[in-house]
Amino acid sequence: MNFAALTLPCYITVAALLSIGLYGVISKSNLMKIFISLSIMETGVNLLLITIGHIPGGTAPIENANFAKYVDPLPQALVLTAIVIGLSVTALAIAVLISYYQKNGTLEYKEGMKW
Amino acid sequence: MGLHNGDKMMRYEEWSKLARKASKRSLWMVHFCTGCGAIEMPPVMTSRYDMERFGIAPMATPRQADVLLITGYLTVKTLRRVIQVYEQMQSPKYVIAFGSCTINGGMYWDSYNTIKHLEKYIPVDLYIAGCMPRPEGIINAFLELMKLIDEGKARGWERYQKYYDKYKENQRRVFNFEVKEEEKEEKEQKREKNEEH
Amino acid sequence: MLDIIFAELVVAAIITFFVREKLAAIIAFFISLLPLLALLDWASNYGFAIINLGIENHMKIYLAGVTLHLAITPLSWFFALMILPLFPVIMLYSYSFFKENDGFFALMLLSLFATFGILLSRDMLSLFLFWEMMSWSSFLLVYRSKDKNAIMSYLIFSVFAAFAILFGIIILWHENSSLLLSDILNISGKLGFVAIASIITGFAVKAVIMPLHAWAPFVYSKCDEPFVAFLSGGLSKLGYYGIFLFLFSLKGVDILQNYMTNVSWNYLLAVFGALSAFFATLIAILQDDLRKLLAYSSIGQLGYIAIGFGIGTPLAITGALFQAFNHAFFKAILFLAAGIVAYRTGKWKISELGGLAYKMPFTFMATLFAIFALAAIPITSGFASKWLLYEAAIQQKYVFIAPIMLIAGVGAFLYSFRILYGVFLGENRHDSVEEAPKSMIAALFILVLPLIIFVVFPGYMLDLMKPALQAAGIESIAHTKFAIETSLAKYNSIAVLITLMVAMIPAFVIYKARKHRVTSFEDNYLAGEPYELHKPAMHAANNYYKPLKKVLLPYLEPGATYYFEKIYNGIKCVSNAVRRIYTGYVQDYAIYVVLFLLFVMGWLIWI
Amino acid sequence: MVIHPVLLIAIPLITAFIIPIFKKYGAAIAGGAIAFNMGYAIGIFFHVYSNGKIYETIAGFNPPIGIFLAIDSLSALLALIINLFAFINFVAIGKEANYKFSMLYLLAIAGSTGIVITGDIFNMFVFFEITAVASYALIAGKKDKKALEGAIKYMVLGSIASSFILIGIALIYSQLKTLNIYDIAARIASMDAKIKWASFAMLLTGIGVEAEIFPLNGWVPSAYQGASEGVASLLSFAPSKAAIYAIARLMLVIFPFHATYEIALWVGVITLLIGELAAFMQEDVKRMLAYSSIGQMGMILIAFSLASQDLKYALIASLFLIVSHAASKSSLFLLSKSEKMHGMASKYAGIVSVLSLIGMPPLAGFWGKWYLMLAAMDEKLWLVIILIFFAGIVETAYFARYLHRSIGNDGELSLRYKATMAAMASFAILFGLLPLVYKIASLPLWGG
Amino acid sequence: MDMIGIAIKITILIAYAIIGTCTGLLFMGIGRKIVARVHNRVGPPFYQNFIDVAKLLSKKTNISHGWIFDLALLFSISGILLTLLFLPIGGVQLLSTDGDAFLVLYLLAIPSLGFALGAGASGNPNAGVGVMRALVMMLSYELPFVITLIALMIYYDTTSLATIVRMQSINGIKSWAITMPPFMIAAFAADMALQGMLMEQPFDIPVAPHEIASGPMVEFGGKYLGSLMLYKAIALVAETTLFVDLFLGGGVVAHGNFAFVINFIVWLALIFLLFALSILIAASFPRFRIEQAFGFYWKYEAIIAAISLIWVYIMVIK
Repeated sequence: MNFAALTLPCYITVAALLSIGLYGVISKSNLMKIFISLSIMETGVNLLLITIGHIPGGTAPIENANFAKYVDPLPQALVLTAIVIGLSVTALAIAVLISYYQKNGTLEYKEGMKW
Repeated sequence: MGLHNGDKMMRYEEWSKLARKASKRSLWMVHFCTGCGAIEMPPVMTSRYDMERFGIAPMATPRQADVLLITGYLTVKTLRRVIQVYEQMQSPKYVIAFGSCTINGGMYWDSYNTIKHLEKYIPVDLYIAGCMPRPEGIINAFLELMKLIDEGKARGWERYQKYYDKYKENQRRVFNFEVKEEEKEEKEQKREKNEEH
Repeated sequence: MLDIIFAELVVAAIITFFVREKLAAIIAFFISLLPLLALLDWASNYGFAIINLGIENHMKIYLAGVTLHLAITPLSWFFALMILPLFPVIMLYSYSFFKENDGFFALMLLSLFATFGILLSRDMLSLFLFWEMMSWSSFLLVYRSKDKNAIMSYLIFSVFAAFAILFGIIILWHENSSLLLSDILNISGKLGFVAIASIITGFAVKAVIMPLHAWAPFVYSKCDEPFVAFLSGGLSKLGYYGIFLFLFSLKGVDILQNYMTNVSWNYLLAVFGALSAFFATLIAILQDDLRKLLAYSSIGQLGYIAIGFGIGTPLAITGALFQAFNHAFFKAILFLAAGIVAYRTGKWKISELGGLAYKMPFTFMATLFAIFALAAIPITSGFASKWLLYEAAIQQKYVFIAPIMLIAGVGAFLYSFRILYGVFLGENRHDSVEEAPKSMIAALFILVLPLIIFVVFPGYMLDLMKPALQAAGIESIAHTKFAIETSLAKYNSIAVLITLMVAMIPAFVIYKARKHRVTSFEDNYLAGEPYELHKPAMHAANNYYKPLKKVLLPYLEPGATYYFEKIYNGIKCVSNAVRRIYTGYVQDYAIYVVLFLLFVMGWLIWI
Repeated sequence: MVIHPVLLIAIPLITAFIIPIFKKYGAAIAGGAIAFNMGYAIGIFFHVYSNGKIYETIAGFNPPIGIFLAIDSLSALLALIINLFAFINFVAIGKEANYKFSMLYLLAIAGSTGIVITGDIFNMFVFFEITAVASYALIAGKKDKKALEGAIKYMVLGSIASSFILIGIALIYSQLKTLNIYDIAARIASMDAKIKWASFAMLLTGIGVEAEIFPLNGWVPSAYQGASEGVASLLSFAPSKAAIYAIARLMLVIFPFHATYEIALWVGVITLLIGELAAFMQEDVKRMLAYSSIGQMGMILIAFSLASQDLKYALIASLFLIVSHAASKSSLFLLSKSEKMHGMASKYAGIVSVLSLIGMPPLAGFWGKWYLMLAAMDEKLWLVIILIFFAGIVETAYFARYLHRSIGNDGELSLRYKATMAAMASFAILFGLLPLVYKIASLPLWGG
Repeated sequence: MDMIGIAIKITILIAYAIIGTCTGLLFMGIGRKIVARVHNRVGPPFYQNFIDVAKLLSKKTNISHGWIFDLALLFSISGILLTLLFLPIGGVQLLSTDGDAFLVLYLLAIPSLGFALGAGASGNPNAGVGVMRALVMMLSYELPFVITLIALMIYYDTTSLATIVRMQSINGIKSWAITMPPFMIAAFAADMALQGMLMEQPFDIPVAPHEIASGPMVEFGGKYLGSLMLYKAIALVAETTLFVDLFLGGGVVAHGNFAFVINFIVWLALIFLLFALSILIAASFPRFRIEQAFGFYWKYEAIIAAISLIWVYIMVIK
């Protein structure tokens, strides 16, 4: 396993997704948009995991007759876990945002506690 | 504040002769300078007449003084102070009254507010007549007082002790002081307590 | 025996926390006598001979994985003799001082525990441990005052002192790989210098040497008097114990001198001592709060001890120890007496007090004795100590320190008289005040005793400190029972006292020759004015040294407290700037995260 | 005694999911579970104390393939602290804990304990997420503006952090094809340098957000300020301690290099300074305590970074600091419910906590500072020593102010609440007097 | 020492106490005469002060303000006698070998403190103010005085007055300290300090009769005032003797049998000269304010004294 085996487009996508996500978090003031950006970041990370586990030409890691070359199954398992976690975080975030909206009447982030 | 009295009068004769001599040559005076006669005091003290050659020195407080020099008229207000100063002096003590005002009121004889006869309120040993007397008169009075002391005749302070109640009554009268019975008793007790040794 | 005493102290501290105040005082009184018994036991077993207990005689305590070594030495014996008697006296005094038991006695017993521990420590860790126990147990007593300045300044300065000592200790530990005090000698050079200097600085905080004194006026003026009596009388001596221990017993002087031979570091200590003696005295003169006055006076008097240690000759050290001993007692008396005054009248301002001498004659007498000792009047032992210090300064030809010491001695007259006049003499302002309770009076007069004993026999005091000095390699100065002799002059206490007695005869003859009459206070010469008219203006104690104030205040105005406040405000500004980092915007925080990531990556990958 | 460390995670986790069924008795059940966990943690602690390390494999797979739990002295102590204080804290919270709260509380405990005892890096990530999600919910549970804001800040930063952790794990996995910490540690040298450092940076940043290191701790003041007292107290001893433990594993086991040590050391020093200075001017008590926590975490980080240089004193120091900080800070956070300290127990708790944090012997905080000094002295880090002293004085100053401000009698805290505070503070004394921490720190660590 | 020796010594002590008292009173009388002559007056007879004391002690009434007030009488006389006996007088060592200059300085404080106690006990505000002024004056003049004292001490490397006198008297007048340039400066500063010590004008601020009714003495009369006059008389002798001992070799010019007679006369002459000088200054100057006096001593005088001290220090170091 080495660098050369990695597929370049995937990495570019990963970098793009992460950058977009971070940019969104940093630049947006609408909380909903921030959390969407966070989801985008997560997607990027998940893609990274998949890409790492990917072997060019490998099949899905399902036990069958000719499984001479299959992709690493562990990252996929990890991604599944990560997706679940991401989902729960997003769900919780939305719940919190609803409360936030009810209290403040807006989803724009206002400075509150500081210094 | 009647402190100086004594039913048993101390007798001046018991003093030794030396004490009298010393006392006579060292008359320290406190001068009560509210009257106009005070202007005569500086010449007496300074080089023209120089009373220090007789051992007479001005003192700042009655505790240190032997002679109370009253320079001129007294009002009701100042009389109270004079009496207090006199009572704070330590016996043997002498009073020299200065000028006509202290004898009979002088030019203020018809004032409602001045004291005409000082003798009524405190025992005066010596008067200096005149309105106002010259410094020579003052020096002369001191010399006279010395003579009286030497002869044992200057005993105004004993008189004040002996007739304390009378003096007090006179004083009260002039101060329009209504004396209640209890207060009188109180004073009496205080006097007994502070009786001289 | 020691472990039993330690255990009893802790147990008693816990018990006294819960019982009623009178019972607590009684328990505390008897328990605080125990360490004194231990001292006597040691003295009777070993005499005053120089016995440096071997390592096998150490008592060991195991605590959180470390071992503490404890043993008694001549030096700690002498200092214990100085400090420990204060405790039973304070307990006796507090028997009637406190209305309710809110932990005072328990904390005092803890302080006693820590004091005893400090004096017995034979390794640096246990010294530091007990030192800090002392710090916090005394802090809790300060905490009872509920005064912001007192609490903050005491805690901050204590911790500063602790860190300074800790810094020195870890350097010594690192260089010697041992914490035992007996191993400290193997250090030299820059590190040794830094270590010793830092430790001395740390102890100087508790020894209230200017400019590290800034906490003392606040604390001394706000806490309970019995505690302040210990603070000024006892705790400051522990600071000097530390300085003595590290400078002389452990030869820190040589370490300092070996590093830089052309600078006299000792002299620096003496200069700081002289400055605190001088300035504290001048400030004390201008105070109106009785406790603040005593606080500054404490600083000034303790400065003399620093001068003595700074001069560092046997003569000076003897004088300094003597002064420390005297100060422990007379300053305790003064603070306790101030406590009595407040206990009876509830007032602290000198200008509001007055005329208590005839109401509380015994308190007045004890105070008078203490003030004689403070002002070094040769009828108390206060003179001998100051005399030794003056002699030492002249012997060393310290032309800067000697005049300052002497003029500070004169300044002491000024503020002593302010106490006497403002509080005890002058106008009688308190008609219904009574003499203090018997236990308080007894406490005061117990403390007066040593001042009298050691003026008659100053030689005994030198005998007492001889083992401590010899253990530190300092020769003791020539003396007999009554006389002390130096290379410069001789002081014979008995000649002074007997001549005074004889000279009293003519005075007494004059006094008795003529009878006198006692007059009332109202009968005062006020240019003939009646007393009633002058009543509010009768007492001259208000703004007493006004002319002096006018002259001196411009020079004293920006005091050490001012600069410490500046530092404090500087940190406040930095703090305000720093917390702007937390802008409150989550976006900014996200930027920080990314920047941090890039920073770490950059550091690791490219550097 | 049968030692199954997995129970430490399993019991609270299972209980958490049972609770919604018994809504009414939820809190009681949770209490029972936490009490059991505490007892079990104590048992495990003393087992490790006397017998050494414990390993347990899960579901029969042996490492490096299977997931396994490993408990050495460090983990045992942290597990003990987390569960012990969790129980006391839960008692203090008392009736405020409804079944939802109890569930989340149990999850947070399970997650924190999991981080501490797991031997698998991805497992650690999962536990991090469990802890974090539970914490978000707990903070937001107070449902006022401040709480929500704190929760949102925590969530945003936490999500970024989880992404970074995952990237870090992914990078390591891409090179070594393993997630077992042992395995990674053994083969770390074979990694490509750049990826090694990149993964370290990612992991440090990710875990650092939870471990409150500067400048990743933007959420800390707001979250602590917004959360209720019980939650703030929980945050101060469970997730942050677990996270700092994770960094310690990172430093001590996976990346024991000089470069990482230097980074961690200076980040720790800066965190310490910034935290203490920011706390200096703080008017709000909880916010001040939060900043103070940041400072303390910086100090712990310094201790761990020194420990990675194989200095035994540093490890002892870090453990003492953790114990002291957990005991004191949680007690002080509970105390922040009332403006003033009133009554003996609460005064005692407040003063002892403050004294321990300042470093007064013989409390635990003193030993932490003492051994930290010794360790720093061994490395001749003069600047660090002086900065720690400076920070200590700043800390003293604001705690002194705090102590002065909390004099008074006008508060109302129940006796149980005060007793729990006092119990927490007592551990600062207990650990300071007993040689437990000293002894356990000298046992060998796993992977070390 | 045998009994006869002790008896002789006691006799000498008593003799010196009486001589000191009489000399003081005599000098005060002569001082008044001198002032009078300066004022172009005749003045009182020279024995006037004996009369004054006799009169005061024979007063019939003596008013006290309580037992603390009485301490003034007891301490002032006993303290000042004590001080006098610890000074070398005309080269005669009474008790001065048992103490030194510091002891003398502090012994001087005993009568002052007793006096101040009595004044304070009277409760008179004037007395309080007077004592305050006296104490501030003390603080003022002590600074130049102690600096010159220390200059002498480090030069002779002793603190003992007896030794200072002995070393100055080795060659008679030639070895007096005042013959050396630094000590001339010092002597000037010390003489100004002496002016303050004697409370003569321009430094009679504490007793200022016209401002505060003679200050501390305001409530003193009769035997109390008499004892204070005695105290002042002895203090005059003691303080001038201290100066003579320090700078003028204690008045010692001759050695050998019966030399003490000559020395005694020289001592008497010297203290009289000092006192006369101080009286002449007093007669020709008005009174300072207290701040002015403080400034005078702490600025100019202290600098003058410090110059002499530094000079001496450099001499000694070389």
